Amino acid sequence: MKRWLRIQWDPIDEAALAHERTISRGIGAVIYFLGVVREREGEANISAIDYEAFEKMAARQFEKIFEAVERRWPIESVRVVHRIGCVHVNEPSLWIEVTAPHRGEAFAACQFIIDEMKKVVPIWKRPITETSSANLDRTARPGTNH
Amino acid sequence: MKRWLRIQWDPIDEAALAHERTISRGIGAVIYFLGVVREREGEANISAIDYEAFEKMAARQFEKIFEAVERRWPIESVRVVHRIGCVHVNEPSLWIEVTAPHRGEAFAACQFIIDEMKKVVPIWKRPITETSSANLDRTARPGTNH
Amino acid sequence: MKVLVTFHSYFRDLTGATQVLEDVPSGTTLGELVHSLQKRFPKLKSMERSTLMAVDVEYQTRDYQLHDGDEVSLFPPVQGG
Amino acid sequence: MKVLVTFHSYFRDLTGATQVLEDVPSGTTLGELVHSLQKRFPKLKSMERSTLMAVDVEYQTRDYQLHDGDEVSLFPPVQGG
Repeated sequence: MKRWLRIQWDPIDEAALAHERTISRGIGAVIYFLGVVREREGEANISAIDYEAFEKMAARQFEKIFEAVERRWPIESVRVVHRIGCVHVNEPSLWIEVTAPHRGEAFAACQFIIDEMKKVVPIWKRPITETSSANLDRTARPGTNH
Repeated sequence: MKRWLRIQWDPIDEAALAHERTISRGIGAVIYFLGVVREREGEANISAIDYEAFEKMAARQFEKIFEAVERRWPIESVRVVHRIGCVHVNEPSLWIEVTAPHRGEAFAACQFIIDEMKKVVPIWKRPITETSSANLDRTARPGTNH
Repeated sequence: MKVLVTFHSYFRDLTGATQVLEDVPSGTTLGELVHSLQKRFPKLKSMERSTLMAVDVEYQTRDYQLHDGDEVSLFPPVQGG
Repeated sequence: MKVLVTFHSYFRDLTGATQVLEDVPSGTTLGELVHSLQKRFPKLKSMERSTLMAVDVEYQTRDYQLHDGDEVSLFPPVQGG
């Protein structure tokens, strides 16, 4: 199974990711999942979410999830992008692609990846409201004027 | 719920479809499904599938599926493209997008649409093998040199 | 009354026809129409258990009462996707 | 032996620290280390039931025996997606 993970500060470029897809002649199903930041977080209206990752461990935990996927289903490839830093409402924070011979296993694997990620991958979020957004210094990308 | 259906001879333009997506600030999940023509159809290796639709009835049956989706889940929008005519191995014949506040309902609705489509939407396929591909006249697009 | 019957997919091959215009007595059911077509097109009879029936754009069962001008479609199991 | 402890997410706010370098006796368990940190950082104690523990890049339980040079991480429940 091909595996590909990126944890990145840059916006998720759906078009580029779709363009980079390669599938074998045995593939019948491709699923994309986009997790998008919603305006409503619990009781509050927010303007963004500031994501933080413990990257080295996140990569290892995703790898273990991918290993579990490979053991359970005949998946050809999994690609995952998780954005970190400040992600505004309506923007995707997560992009997952699964390709497989049949849709049943593709849907199952994609949902499994999301469910497991939410249990074990060390990524955290901090909601940004209008009033809190003045206080965003620490989310600045290292070495850039973010 | 926004609904959008296209049954078309032209190739499915994923990038354009993704670009045309609009979502409200309450959306947390976007799912795309691509159904791709596989090389293996039953026991035979094929080079393409020739899809035929009874278009007027297909549109009506999709509409009924969309109505059922709307009754069952809080989906914001559904877009479906089914290609007809000759679709080669590795090319998508089906593209579905579902947007919803949460991923659970988005996954459920997307799978429901595919399952129901396969039961009721009048579309048929004819596998094209290398030897049969000389005999493709009747799949020509009306009015074009396809 | 006149009823237009359209064959889809390989039902065209089985019957050698895309459409036939049928003249049936008032009160004829969809099942009776299909039965008479199966007599005329024996290969259609062999697909009896796999024949789907629609009038206009809706599926109908054998006991549907035909009306003048109805557009009937007969086709094998669908295979979208 | 020396153990480097990193706090993630709002555990940084609770402790006022990103990292602390701890000197612990040989044979100390992860649970004992966390207990001593909870004494020093009382707000961490309030999150006792929601504290996840890792050594290097793997989750570990309280009975994990620390080694010299271990990199320990403490953090609240994860929220990716």
